[in-house]
Amino acid sequence: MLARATLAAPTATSLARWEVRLKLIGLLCLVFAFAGVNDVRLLPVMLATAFVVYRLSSLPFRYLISRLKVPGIFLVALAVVLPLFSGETVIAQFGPVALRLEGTVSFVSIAARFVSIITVATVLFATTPMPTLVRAMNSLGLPPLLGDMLLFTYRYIFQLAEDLSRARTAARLRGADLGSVRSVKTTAYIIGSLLIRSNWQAERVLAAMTLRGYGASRARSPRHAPQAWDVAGLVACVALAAVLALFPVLVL
Amino acid sequence: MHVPDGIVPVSVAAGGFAAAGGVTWLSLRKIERAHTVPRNGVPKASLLTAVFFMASLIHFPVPPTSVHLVLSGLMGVVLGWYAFPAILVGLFLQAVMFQHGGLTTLGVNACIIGIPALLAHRVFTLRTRFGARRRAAGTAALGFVAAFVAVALGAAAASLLIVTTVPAHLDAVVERTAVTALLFAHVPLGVIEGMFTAIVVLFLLRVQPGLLEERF
Amino acid sequence: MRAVHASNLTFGYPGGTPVLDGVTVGLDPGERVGIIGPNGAGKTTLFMLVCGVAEPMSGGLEVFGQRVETGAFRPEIGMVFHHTNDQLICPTVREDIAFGPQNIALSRQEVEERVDATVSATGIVHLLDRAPHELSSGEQRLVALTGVLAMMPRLLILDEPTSDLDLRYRRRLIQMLAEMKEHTLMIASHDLEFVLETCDRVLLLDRGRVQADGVPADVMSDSGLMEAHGLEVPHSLMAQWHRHSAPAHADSDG
Amino acid sequence: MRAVHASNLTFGYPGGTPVLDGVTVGLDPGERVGIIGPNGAGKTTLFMLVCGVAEPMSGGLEVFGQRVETGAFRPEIGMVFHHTNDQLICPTVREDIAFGPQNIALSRQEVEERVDATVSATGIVHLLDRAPHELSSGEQRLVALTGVLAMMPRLLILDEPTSDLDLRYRRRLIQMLAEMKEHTLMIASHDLEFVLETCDRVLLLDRGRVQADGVPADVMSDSGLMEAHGLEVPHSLMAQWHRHSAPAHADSDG
Repeated sequence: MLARATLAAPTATSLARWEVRLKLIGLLCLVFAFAGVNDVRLLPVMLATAFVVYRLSSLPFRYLISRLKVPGIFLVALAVVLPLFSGETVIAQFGPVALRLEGTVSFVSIAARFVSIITVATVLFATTPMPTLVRAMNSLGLPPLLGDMLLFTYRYIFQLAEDLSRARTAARLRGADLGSVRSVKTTAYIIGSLLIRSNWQAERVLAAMTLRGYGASRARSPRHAPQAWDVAGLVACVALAAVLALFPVLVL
Repeated sequence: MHVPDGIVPVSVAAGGFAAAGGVTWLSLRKIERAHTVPRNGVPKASLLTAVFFMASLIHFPVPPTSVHLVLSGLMGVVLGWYAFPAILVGLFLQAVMFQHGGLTTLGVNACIIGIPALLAHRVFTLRTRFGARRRAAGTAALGFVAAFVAVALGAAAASLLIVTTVPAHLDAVVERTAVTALLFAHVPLGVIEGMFTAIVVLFLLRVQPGLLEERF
Repeated sequence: MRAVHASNLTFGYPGGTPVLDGVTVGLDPGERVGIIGPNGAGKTTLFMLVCGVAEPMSGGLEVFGQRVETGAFRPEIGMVFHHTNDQLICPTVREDIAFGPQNIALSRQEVEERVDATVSATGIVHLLDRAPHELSSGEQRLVALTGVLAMMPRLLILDEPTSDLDLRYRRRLIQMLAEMKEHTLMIASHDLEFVLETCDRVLLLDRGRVQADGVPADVMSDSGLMEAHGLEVPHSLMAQWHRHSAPAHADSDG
Repeated sequence: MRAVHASNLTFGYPGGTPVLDGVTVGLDPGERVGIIGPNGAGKTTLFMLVCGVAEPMSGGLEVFGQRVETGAFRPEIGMVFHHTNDQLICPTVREDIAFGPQNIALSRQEVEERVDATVSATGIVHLLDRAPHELSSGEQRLVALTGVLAMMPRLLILDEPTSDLDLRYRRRLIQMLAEMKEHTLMIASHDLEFVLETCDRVLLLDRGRVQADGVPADVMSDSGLMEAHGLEVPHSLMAQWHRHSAPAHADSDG
């Protein structure tokens, strides 16, 4: 499961080379502007923006589809609930089932926002290696302790994924039925064991880090001087975000 | 229990980030006060977070569907003040790696899961009041309660948020029904979480009680 | 009926080179087969298929005459993992060894009897009330083995059983295996001396294929073959050569 | 000035038997010392003290003429752990190797130069962009060693460096160590043949004490001594005995 979830290898496209802090700010501006879009007329603009950003990243569309699959289940649920139960204006009636305007509109805008946000977020995370991203977040003010925790957790979840899967396999080979609610106890034991082992491992990790100078001095974060191109990208994103955010104000 | 992207208004999302930022700041301050070298707790907190992260991917069948653990209660119990940063980290990784939860709703989700976790920790510390003879039973019971309460609070907050902010045109009765339905849908999860947490804390109490005591 | 019968077994991940590439091999009941080869040769993968944990891409696989169904539980197949850590999950050794027997719905008394019998056979009675997590790696390996033996498997699979073992535990393991006459054994190990002492047949696995299959001393003394697959002739076989050639002149040494 | 000078070093946990019980030993710069003994003999503990990770209960300890302060960072001491997985803490190999140099506040360019130089010395350039968790155990060990070498330590400590290594990596490691002339080496290993090939001195540690100290071939061929401490004379030394005795009659074999 985790193997499939591993982030796509950052590609050598222009978006992968975009200075990380500017990319982070630019794309996050877009994402939050998307979250605030309520006007139906803006939905095509938003979707088009997300589409263009994704095209620029050169990531395969298959990849985006795979990313949308899991959370898409939630959308399906909303697709049933909202158009059928929300609102008073009935636009179509199929026997006892009525399709309502307000619900349909709010479903469409939720779906559009959802898809656009995930598309741009996917670009951000698939074109930036996690360590680079965290370093950039640190230099933008994320507390160092939080950044360190993020990197360590990221580093060790892969190991724990393997440990956990081996432990479950071993239990299954000794007859445990992990597909039932009764397996809660076995799973709790496995997790308890992993907690204890991780606790000890953390002591060894700390020793190893200390021996290599962890905490001896604050490591410098590598910085590339932003090029004109990097700044242009940021300006474009911020401008677009501003348009999306201010549109209701400007129109009124 | 995770609020996905695109659902809540941007004001709620922003409010979530502000609140999460505040709680994070408070947590980091508490951690710094408690330790001469706060960074030395990082490997431990991170490795345990990794365990919780993996554990939360395990599904248990509850016909007709299946549930996965949230572990907010257990994280509070084991991690203390590190729980909130840990949950923030876990949610971020879930959003980035699985699109589970959301990026714009990260702050909201961190509050929904993280604040109950801190509460669970407070609840669990009550176990010091049990005498040595009832230590095991008391620990297990409080583990159950802490986890159940954490899940219930989180579910209530998430349900309220989704139902009240999403469809602007639902009438009050439908809204109330929806919240109640969502809450009841979380009862099996709460029970499983409670049992799971009780068994884990008992396990730790027997094998390495230090993990329940120390606030590294 | 053969203990293990694999025919043209293939396994791999989509888009990658196959991990197992047409492995055909048969084991008779009671055989003790060592599996040697460099890291990544496919040893652990072969075990995962035999245990029914992973599903072969193609090929046939039977254990004791019955087709291996992926995911199905076969109590007659027992495996001790390379990372024994992952196999020990209960708060005490006693509970851990009872874990398997409990899962096959034995009565409480039967479970206890099994635990007692296995524990005294492997000589770990003194560890019963300890937590598996705090034991030394040698002790952990013995406990994991005991937990598997408590299931009374007929086919016992050991993945790198001597890794992290010091010589005392290694000797004890060799002795224990020597006494287990009725089990069919499959042992993957980098410890060639260990394979030499415990197995009566060896498979050399490399690049997903069986590269050699025969009597351990013969296969392992073939330096050309061994080196072609990243292995070395064990020192004891080199010494043996000297020993074999020495006797005629033994008197002149004394 | 000695590279390592320990006098009457004692370590233990309250209420338990001491793990180290008065260890006195001196290492000269450039010496390559193997440390052998059964599990639990105190090898890893000795390393933890030398590195300043653990605090001795009593006794004196100096490394390169300077007292070891617990918790103080000494870049000239490098250690590769038994569980190398615990040592590889960054998400990519490149960053992991840069981790140490960055911590001693080198400039970005210096860090990059160090990484490049060390990486090409150990031959792992092709691994730079991989994540530690996807490497084989042999590769992990090489990366961990590289990360430590990037700190340019003068004292290099290796704890069970050949565990989980297949022969290809083992040979590569032996060769690399042979080329590192200027380092003082301390190597704990169950792999006695490895110690024999890489070290010019050996300490036999058991029950927290130095039980023997001398030339590896001499100490390890003493079967009475070895067996008293749960060890065995390595096969190659037994073969050597035959080889020594054989030459006079070599012609009669051909």
